[in-house]
Amino acid sequence: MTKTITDVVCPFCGTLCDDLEVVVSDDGKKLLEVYNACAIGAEKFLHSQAKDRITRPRMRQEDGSWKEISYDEAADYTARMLADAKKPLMYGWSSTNCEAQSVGSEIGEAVGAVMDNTATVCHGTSLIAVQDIGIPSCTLGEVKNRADRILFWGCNPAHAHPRHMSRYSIFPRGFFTGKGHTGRKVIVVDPRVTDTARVADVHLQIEQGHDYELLDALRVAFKGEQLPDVVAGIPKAKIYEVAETLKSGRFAIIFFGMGVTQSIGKNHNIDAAIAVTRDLNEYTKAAIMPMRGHYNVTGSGQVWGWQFGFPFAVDLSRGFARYNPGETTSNDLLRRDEVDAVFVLGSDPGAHFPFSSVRKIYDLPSVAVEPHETPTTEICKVHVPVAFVGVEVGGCAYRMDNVPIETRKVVDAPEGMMTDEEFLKSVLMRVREIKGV
Amino acid sequence: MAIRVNLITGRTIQQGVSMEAGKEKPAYTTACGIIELDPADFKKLGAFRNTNVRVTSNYGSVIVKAVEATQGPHPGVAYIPMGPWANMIVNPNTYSTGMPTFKGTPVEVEVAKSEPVLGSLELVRKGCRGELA
Amino acid sequence: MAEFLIKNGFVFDPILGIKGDVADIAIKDGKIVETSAVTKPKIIDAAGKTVMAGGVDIHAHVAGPKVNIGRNFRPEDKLFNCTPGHGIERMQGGFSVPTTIRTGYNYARMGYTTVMEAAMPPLYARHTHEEMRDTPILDQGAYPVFGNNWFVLEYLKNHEIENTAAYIAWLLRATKGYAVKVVNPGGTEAWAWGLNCDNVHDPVPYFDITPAQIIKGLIEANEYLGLPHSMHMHANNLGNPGNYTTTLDSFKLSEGIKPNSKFGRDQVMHHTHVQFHSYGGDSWANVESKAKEIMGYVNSHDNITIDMGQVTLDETTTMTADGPFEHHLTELNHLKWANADVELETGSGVVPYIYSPNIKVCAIQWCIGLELALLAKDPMRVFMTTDHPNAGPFIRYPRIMKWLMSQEAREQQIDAFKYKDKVIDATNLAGIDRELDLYEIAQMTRAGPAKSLGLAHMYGGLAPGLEADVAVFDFNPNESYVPDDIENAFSNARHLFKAGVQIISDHEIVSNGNKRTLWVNARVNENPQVMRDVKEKFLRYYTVTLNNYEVSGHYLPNPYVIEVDATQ
Amino acid sequence: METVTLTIKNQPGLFLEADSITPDAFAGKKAEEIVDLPVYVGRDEHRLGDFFEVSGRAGATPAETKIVVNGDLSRVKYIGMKMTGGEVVANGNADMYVGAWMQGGKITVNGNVDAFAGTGMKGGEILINGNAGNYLGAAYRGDWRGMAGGKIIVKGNAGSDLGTFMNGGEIIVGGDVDVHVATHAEGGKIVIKGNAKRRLGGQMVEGEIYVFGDIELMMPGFAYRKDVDIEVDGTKGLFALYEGDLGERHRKRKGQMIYGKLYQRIRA
Repeated sequence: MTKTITDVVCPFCGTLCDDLEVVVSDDGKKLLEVYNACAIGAEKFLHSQAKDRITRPRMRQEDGSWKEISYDEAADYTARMLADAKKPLMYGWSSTNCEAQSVGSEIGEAVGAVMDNTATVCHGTSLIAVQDIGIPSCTLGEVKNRADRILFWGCNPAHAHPRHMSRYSIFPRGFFTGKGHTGRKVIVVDPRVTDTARVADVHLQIEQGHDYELLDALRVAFKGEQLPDVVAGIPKAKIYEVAETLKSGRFAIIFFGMGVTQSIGKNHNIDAAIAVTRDLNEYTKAAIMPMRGHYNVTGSGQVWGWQFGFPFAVDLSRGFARYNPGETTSNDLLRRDEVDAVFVLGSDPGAHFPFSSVRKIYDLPSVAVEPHETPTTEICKVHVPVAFVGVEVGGCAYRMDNVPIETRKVVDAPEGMMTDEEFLKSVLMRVREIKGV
Repeated sequence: MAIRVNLITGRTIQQGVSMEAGKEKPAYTTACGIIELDPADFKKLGAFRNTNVRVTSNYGSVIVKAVEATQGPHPGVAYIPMGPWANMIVNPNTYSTGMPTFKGTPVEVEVAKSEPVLGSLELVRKGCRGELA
Repeated sequence: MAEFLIKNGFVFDPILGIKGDVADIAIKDGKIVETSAVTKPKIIDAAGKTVMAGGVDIHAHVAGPKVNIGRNFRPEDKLFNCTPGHGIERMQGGFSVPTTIRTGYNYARMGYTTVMEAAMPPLYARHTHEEMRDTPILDQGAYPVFGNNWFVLEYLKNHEIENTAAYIAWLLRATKGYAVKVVNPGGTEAWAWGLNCDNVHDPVPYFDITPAQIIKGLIEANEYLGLPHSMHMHANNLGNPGNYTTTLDSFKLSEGIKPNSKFGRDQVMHHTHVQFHSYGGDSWANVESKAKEIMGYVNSHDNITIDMGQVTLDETTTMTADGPFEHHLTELNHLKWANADVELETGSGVVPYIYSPNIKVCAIQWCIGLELALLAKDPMRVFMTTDHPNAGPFIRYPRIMKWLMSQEAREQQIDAFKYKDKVIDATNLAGIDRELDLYEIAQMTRAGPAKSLGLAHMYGGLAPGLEADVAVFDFNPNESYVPDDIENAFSNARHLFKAGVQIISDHEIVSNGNKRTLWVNARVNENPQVMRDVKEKFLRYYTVTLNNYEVSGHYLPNPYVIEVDATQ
Repeated sequence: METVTLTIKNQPGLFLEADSITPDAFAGKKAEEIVDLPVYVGRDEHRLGDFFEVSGRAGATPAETKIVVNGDLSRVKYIGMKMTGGEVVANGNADMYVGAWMQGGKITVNGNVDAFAGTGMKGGEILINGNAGNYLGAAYRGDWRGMAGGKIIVKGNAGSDLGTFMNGGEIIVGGDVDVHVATHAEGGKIVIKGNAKRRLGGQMVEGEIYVFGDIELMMPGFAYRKDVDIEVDGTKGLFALYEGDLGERHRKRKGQMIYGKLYQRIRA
């Protein structure tokens, strides 16, 4: 016999689809099938069942081999490492639930850590831009129900957020959008002819790294001012045309991704895109939204927001919170040798940081809390495998539009495995014992 | 024969699926240990599809398999899916924003037929130990 | 639980009718008791000090999505004011939008123990509860917003009160909400198309309903259910010159409706931050106070309560579900603007704002707020708020007390205005010599809001049986003082008790208390139509499934459920 | 004016946060008191004297106090932060936040400075005889009130984000600058004697930029108006005047739209 669990929330990307169906064995120990998920989401659920999964903490030995240790030993090592460091970096926090993030905050306060999440290499620059200019935005349902102009700028949902287009942006039929995609004009700005660009009405194949210029040109076009003949590889006639298309919509939405946050200009690219959105509100209704990557990177920013006041790169080392990307951000800290220990949870900097930063982690005392075997676990001194959030334990997560959804547990974790939250609580307890508070 | 192209990185669905299936597995290398080149650039490089190449920037060097771009044409632009291979060579300059310049790194691509594409764990491990060529 | 006897303080309590007489207050098992009921109490010496019930804030934006936007998008609001934890206190930060932790502690320091979050977007209820959970000490509840909700618009178009009521009951349960909040009825839905509803008869695009129908219908539905609080109103046309007529039109919609509530309130409409709704003139050049007209109406209609929305002359962060207003504001001051429209339900905007004493309009706004309170005939119906953080941060309440209690303090401020003469001409304040006493302050900050909330059986007074929420301030009303003494004393309670737990001892925070989250569980007759409508809307228009919508209990670790039986 | 001389004797394991190295913190103190001022490495508090030899004495007020700091200061942050008067001379490279939120007095750095020098500066003067890092004379994150007054002179090059949200004051760069200059500026004056890259005056409302060398790429929102003969920081010459950012909002004064101005020197 099997059971089907409905309304399951997918813990892969910021789309946070909550309509998955998962079939599990009657005893709730085996996950058998996944429905409604994209290929990546399905893989995430199924991988939890891998036979070769690491289920116990392990410590790297002098000779390079791993030695299995207990969770208690792992918690003790972690607590000592954090308590001994003058300025530890506690990084990640995106592939986990808000409950674990909250415990992490308490540890960070106790040890004076710098808390940084994966936004630092993802939408951190968007957050900087929002601090400079704000962000007119909306929930994804507003897009589904109202939007008739959809602009994807430097993002490729066909690959990175596979169900985004069908659930929210291009294809769904909503209250005021009964014609679905035929009632919408889709514009893609990307230096490649991406699979998303292929379903668009208009593709502006921008010269890579010239987003700021093209966004500025759109603003000039809105105001009817003169443009140079070509901006960012796009002829001015096309720019005027796209400006008109956007202005003539009833509800325009701009989705943007790493193409702008990681290209030269970074926060300024987003700043200009938000300025375009602000401008459009003079003529019609417009909103803009970052395509957040990890399923709960948004939640990490929210939790730190209400606890410390900053969404990422929070430096607690002096006993109070400080924030300045460029100084308190992981890659700057590592590059400049500003931290003396690294704790990673819910992320894989070993795979996703520039190698010059990865190497710095390797040279420092380090712990990785991570269900998978990854380049990060490969270079850390201690690897603590944990249950998969959203599969083997529930908890709160925030979608890319900041909507909080409670993820579900669908199957038991392998016998004896801890969750992120449980492990962090034991670390917190040890930290308090060591510090005598 | 080496060519110069502008390197960008990012997600692909294969990168996502293989990452969730396990970065220690060969499928991850197949998905991310590649560089997508435009046919025009292949021509300039004078190489067949699926040839191993060395990609070098001011910041490092890595061996990946050159494949034909699936989301082109984009002559002059090359694509390595996000992951440790791309990160050996991207521009780490954050311009004091925290964000490395993952997209828009000028790189040189040259044929390196006999050199192997390392798996992700080995690549990072060897890199950290200074064991890479 | 520990017993306490707070001895020999000057007690100000509208519930007991004590106006500064020396009296003892006894605490046992979390409640106020007769002094004879305690056996071995810990004695708190309050001789020469003021003793009041814990403060009750009926309207503040302290938790939830737009508050957190305000925090996260204003690092400059925290520059150089983040402080380390010490003792049991955790790290804190932020001026106009403090972290949840600072929020709890700063309210406690002012002797406040109950704070209502004024606008909860239902889809974001989980977020609001997560923040309230992380706000120490305070009892809290949150008001879900209804005035632009598609269900409500569709039901009230046909005046379907029973269906509206059934939906309200369902949503209060799903979101663990406390009351029916209405913000710019219809206007925020219009804003989803970049439009607005400027007055109560301006129809909502597509939905073919007017704000007047929404307002009246929601009052009626609220009374159909007999909820503890009345409908809680932020009218159309906020912040615009000449808007007082819209405010009066909105007030009038409550006429003829009788309160139906077992919770002791007398009003059917609470109108919030009335300062922002009391403007005459037709442009910013000739804007003037209409507080007299507004208070003329309020004073003569006892089925209305209001709160001030007092401008404090600070740099602050405005935030409201009134999306079109925030867009209007950013067009005026060109500062950063966040907007967050919420599918089928509501919207919101956030913009920083500087209320400068050198700007005429800001000074006029400051006068109007004070006029409202000083023209109040019944302080049990006019409450002190700053609409935190919209007109200023809540930490200024003691400063507002100073202004209300001292004409000298008001004159000092008026003298400091750059356009003093123009401000005096446009307002009534300079001609008002009333000085409120602490008894009236206790009415405006304790007994009044508690009664309006339907919580007079728990909060707002020092009568035996009430929650033991008691504050002791270093203020001797019988000795001479300068106005600033008021501000200093009431900013920094000497002692505070929350539900019988000592929170502050000699100005030190010694406990995080046992905070509770209040919500209202209204039971109604089964209503298959509404349940069918709910299912359909989730299936077709929402982007979360119905089964993932309801806030589950663990988000409220210490809930306090108020049961209402509206089955009939 | 009295002089206090600091000479670094121990390099910090990580970075030293020395916001106490200001005439304001030193004023009225003798060397033996100054050594006790707090500095921080990570979460640990130390004494200034743990890292520096201190000699001399401070004046009675900040304005009467001069501080000379010797040695490699490339791991020392916050030198001269929030100072209101007096003088600081750093003989060596300094790290981040030199003269941040400075209100008065003068800082001279005989070396390079890292990012965020002159953040939110209100007054006074910063002279950097080497190169400056990113965000020189810029606003703190989220603040629309960037540099409001005072003067920053850099003899060498400056990094990216020069003068972001600048509202007043003057920045003169002797060498080249990286991307993004005077973004969101609403006032102030920036002179670049070397070459510029891209994104000068993006989203600029008001203010002036002068470039003596090349501009790699002009913003599309800047339009050529006319050639003008002007004198800039002692150099007379013919400059091409561009106005922008045309995509941005602008104020009107006396019926006239006020734009940001970008002058590029025309080579003879």
